[in-house]
Amino acid sequence: MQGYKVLLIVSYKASARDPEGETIAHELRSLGHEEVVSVRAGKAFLFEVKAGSEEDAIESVTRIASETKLYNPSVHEVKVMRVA
Amino acid sequence: MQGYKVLLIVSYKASARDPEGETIAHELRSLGHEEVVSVRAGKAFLFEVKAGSEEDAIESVTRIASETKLYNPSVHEVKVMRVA
Amino acid sequence: MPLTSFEIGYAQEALGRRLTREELVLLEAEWSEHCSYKSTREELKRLKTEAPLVIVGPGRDAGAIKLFDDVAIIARIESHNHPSALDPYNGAATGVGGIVRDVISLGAKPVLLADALYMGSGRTRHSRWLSKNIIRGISDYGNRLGIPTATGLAWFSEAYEKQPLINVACVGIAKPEGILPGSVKPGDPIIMLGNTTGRDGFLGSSFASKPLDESDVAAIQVGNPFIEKLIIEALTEAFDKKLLSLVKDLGGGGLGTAIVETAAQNDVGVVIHLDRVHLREPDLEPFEIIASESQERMIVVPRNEGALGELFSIFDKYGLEYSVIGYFSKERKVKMLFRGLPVVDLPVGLAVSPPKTPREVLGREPCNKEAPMLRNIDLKEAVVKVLSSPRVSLKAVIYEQYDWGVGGRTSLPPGYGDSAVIWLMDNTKRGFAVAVRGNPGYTRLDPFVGAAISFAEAYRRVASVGAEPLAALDNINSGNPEKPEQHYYTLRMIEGIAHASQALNLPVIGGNVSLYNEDESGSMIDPVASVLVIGRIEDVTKALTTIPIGDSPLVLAGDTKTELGGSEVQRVLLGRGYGRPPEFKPIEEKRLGIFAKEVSEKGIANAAHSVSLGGVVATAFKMAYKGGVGVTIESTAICDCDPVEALFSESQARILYEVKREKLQDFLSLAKAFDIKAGVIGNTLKDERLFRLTHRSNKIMELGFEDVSEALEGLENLG
Amino acid sequence: MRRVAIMKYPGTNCENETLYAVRNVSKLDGKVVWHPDFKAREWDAVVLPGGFSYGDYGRAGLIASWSKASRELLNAFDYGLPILGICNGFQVLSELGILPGNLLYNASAKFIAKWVNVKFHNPRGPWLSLISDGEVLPMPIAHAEGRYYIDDVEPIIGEPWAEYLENPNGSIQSIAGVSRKGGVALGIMPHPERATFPWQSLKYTTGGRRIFESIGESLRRGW
Ligand SMILES: Nc1ncnc2c1ncn2[C@@H]1O[C@H](COP(=O)(O)OP(=O)(O)O)[C@@H](O)[C@H]1O
Ligand SMILES: [Mg+2]
Repeated sequence: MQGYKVLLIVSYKASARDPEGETIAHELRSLGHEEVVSVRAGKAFLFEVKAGSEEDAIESVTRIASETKLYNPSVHEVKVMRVA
Repeated sequence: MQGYKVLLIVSYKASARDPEGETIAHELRSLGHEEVVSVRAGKAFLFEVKAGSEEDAIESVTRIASETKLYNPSVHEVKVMRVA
Repeated sequence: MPLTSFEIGYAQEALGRRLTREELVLLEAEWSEHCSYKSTREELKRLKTEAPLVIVGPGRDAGAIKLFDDVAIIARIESHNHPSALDPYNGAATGVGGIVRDVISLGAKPVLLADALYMGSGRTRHSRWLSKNIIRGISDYGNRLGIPTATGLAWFSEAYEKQPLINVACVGIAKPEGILPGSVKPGDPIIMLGNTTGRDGFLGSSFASKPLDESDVAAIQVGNPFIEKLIIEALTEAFDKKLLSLVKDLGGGGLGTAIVETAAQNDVGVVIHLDRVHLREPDLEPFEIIASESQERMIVVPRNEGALGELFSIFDKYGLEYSVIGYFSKERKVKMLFRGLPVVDLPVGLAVSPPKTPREVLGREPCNKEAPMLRNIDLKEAVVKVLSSPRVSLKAVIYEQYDWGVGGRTSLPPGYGDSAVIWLMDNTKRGFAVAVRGNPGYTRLDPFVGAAISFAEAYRRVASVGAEPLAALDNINSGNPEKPEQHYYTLRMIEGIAHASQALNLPVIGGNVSLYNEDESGSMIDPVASVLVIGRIEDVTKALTTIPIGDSPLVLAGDTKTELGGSEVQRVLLGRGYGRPPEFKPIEEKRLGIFAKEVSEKGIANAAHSVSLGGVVATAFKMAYKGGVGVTIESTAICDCDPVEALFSESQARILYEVKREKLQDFLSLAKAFDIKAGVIGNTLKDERLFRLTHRSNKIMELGFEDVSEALEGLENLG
Repeated sequence: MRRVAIMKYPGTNCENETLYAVRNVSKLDGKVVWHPDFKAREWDAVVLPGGFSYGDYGRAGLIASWSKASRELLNAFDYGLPILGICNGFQVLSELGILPGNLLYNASAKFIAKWVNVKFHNPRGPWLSLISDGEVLPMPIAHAEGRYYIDDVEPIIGEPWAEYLENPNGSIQSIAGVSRKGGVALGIMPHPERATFPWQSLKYTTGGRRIFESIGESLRRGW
């Protein structure tokens, strides 16, 4: 068993609104950062988990997040990824 | 100019502590998820920016984030990465 | 839910042609239970809605009364039950958003939020997840608006494990002459203000009019309190400058419903260009624009043409989006066009009059299964169990997440008084009091009496701080109207509210009915009526808190009978309620109310607490614990009966006072003058932090603060 | 009469009660000013009141610090205009670097609204002139991001500063408020404007009143 770092990102589904991201994008553009097309805001959870392999680590974070309701599948989308 | 997606993750430095992450890790372990070594909580901002290349996109998000203080180097850690 | 074939046939026959897709969608929303109240409309006529100080009764976005000659109160209550079951955070948050928009629609400044939450046991992960997110949703939205959430109630039971009930209310103030007439005339332009219209929240209101189904998630809406705050700011400025004649929230049913209702109320027609609405997704179809329930949108109508420019510059100042989407017309028709082509052309009258929906009711007398006797029980255990019931234990974990003090007006914050007392902050000491109550334990056993008691309890809580009750609002939460045995509860609760409003002589200025609260197996939640009462207080500095100071007599005002039906002690010891709820006693309540006002004006008591859940013992112990003082109680002084009955009886029309020692005689004579039974039942202590019960002077129980602190603070692990 | 600006950003919430206190307790000529219209030279003092500027999106106070009012504030700080930031106002001032340190998410990860006791150390300057050293004043807090953090507290406790008697949010050294320039620029998380009249508080204490009395007196005496 080894320690792996796994990043879990929870944000609203694309079909839902994202007041935080929309406000930030709007204010950034009005500050002159025209290159910003959009911002979606979300929560990031950086896990360190013990696992047998990278796949196992990702699998286990995905499972924990859904079992413990770190996100709500009816409104959120999640991304799970390995980080260095 | 093309649209690129760049992810910016802002979390507290270890010196500033991260009570939310600590609480979540603690709860998860007490629910039986012993494999969780630690959790760090933070904010994720998924940018879509217009740029000439991937490097430019990352560069521009990094610059915007630091100019506008989307993170504060005295208390935050930041990660910038390209996503698909 | 989709129109029935009978309803479609009815409409097509009236029109002599087929309905367009847009018309179908519009009627589907407009004729839904949520918007048309088709199952309860007739019964709701029984409520007392008139009184000299009522300015606006039920029917508009909110009701209004005169608080003082120069101050009006505007209020509204609404449920957000269905969305909150799937997305507790946004469901609760958008509930707050909607209720606030309703209140500003009358030209008011919102100054108070109240919430009545009926949530799961807290024993399953799912119910904890729901409660936590519901509370966070209200907190995040209400706090960002800068409106204090300063009173509420929180009930917990398995009946709400998956289907919580979220009732939220907003109270605003205005000058009586500042209340918007809400009238429009042909030719008036219609402006849509606020958020863009999108596919989110499509047909949410008909979704609230049928049993839950996971496939409805498309209706989930994310609230944007920041935009709403800007809308409040902009409209407040526009109200001050008298630029508006009508403001209406786009709530359930979206643009279509708001437009149709406004036209009907004003006896005019309307022409809308759907392609002028500012959109989130450019490819929205006309039927989607009509029915979208995107949040934070309103329609506003300027007072006159000349006001337009100034209005737009206010909206621009706050960075709000708006579009001029049409105008009111003479011909009493709802016309909607898309890129020049007509898509809706309906007589206004037809649009607001669904055909009668026959509903059957299965009359079922309250199930009066008598309770097993509760005598010779372990008193200590019973007391600790009652105090640790989440319904009874302290609620700080909830209200400390709410910004109860923003605005600087909160004179009695949550946890410190029977109602929230709000100071007007107008160089006087005037204010108002608000309490909201509901008891599903009673309504489950007897919906009529249970609803009347909710009314009485809210009334009493307003009175006990020293305010004069002036008006009420009610929120009925119940089951499926298509099932006769469930619809029975709905109708009986409405009758209970009607009876209480007549008997207590208090007008009902608004309300809300939420039906179809059943789970996927078709079983109904515990039905409940939340009642909110508003009262007037001349001098907020005289408002009585629930916090005793110690070393003073405890006096119970009101008569105690052996009424344990549906009580908390039954629930915690027997697992459920049995028998009949306590008697509803309107004459006693009214008398007690006037007495309570005198007590506060004369300044002869330190503290007052309406007696309810858990009876005298729970009420007294909670007061003492919060005040950090001990208490002793003699059970026979409450009632010469078995101590269990004396201590835990939930008889109505009772207030427990800590009376100023030197004013005891004055207090007792005043009670006598009012023909109110009142007697010293014990004392608060100064240095001993303990709870002691005696029966004929024999000690029957003693507990230290440390023995109950875990019980009373048990909710802490909920948040 | 001396003039006090009460700064309003989109999402500011506490401007009305702050104005009420400035007018009725400080007895000064207060006015709410929309942020882009703020010109420091027109005022004798400025208060940044509480609320959720720009929804607190990103981080409390962050987006407000992008406002063009910021240049005015930085300038005003340089020439010594009395500046008070309450709650969200404190967050804005710390984002601007006018006040040192950072306000992080509460240790409980929740919004907290409750009465606390606040002890004032080395009170000096226009906002604290009538408060004595070590005096404890009760006031409510209401914030989600109030956990004060700074690497080195030494420079802070040399200036006027405020301390929670019971730390509600995990602030380092229980810091509730900090100042610079001997208290000319002050930021506090608790809300004095909600503790200014006896009937705003259950215990009939008026812990916040002293701050409004101080600024009134200081300006009249010619700060
Ligand atoms: N959902 C809620 N929102 C706001 N305040 C609440 C809520 N639930 C309870 N409270 C407040 O908590 C306090 C205690 O509530 P409760 O235990 O129901 O009544 P009691 O006053 O009899 O102790 C009251 O001031 C009430 O207004
Ligand atoms: Mg509404």
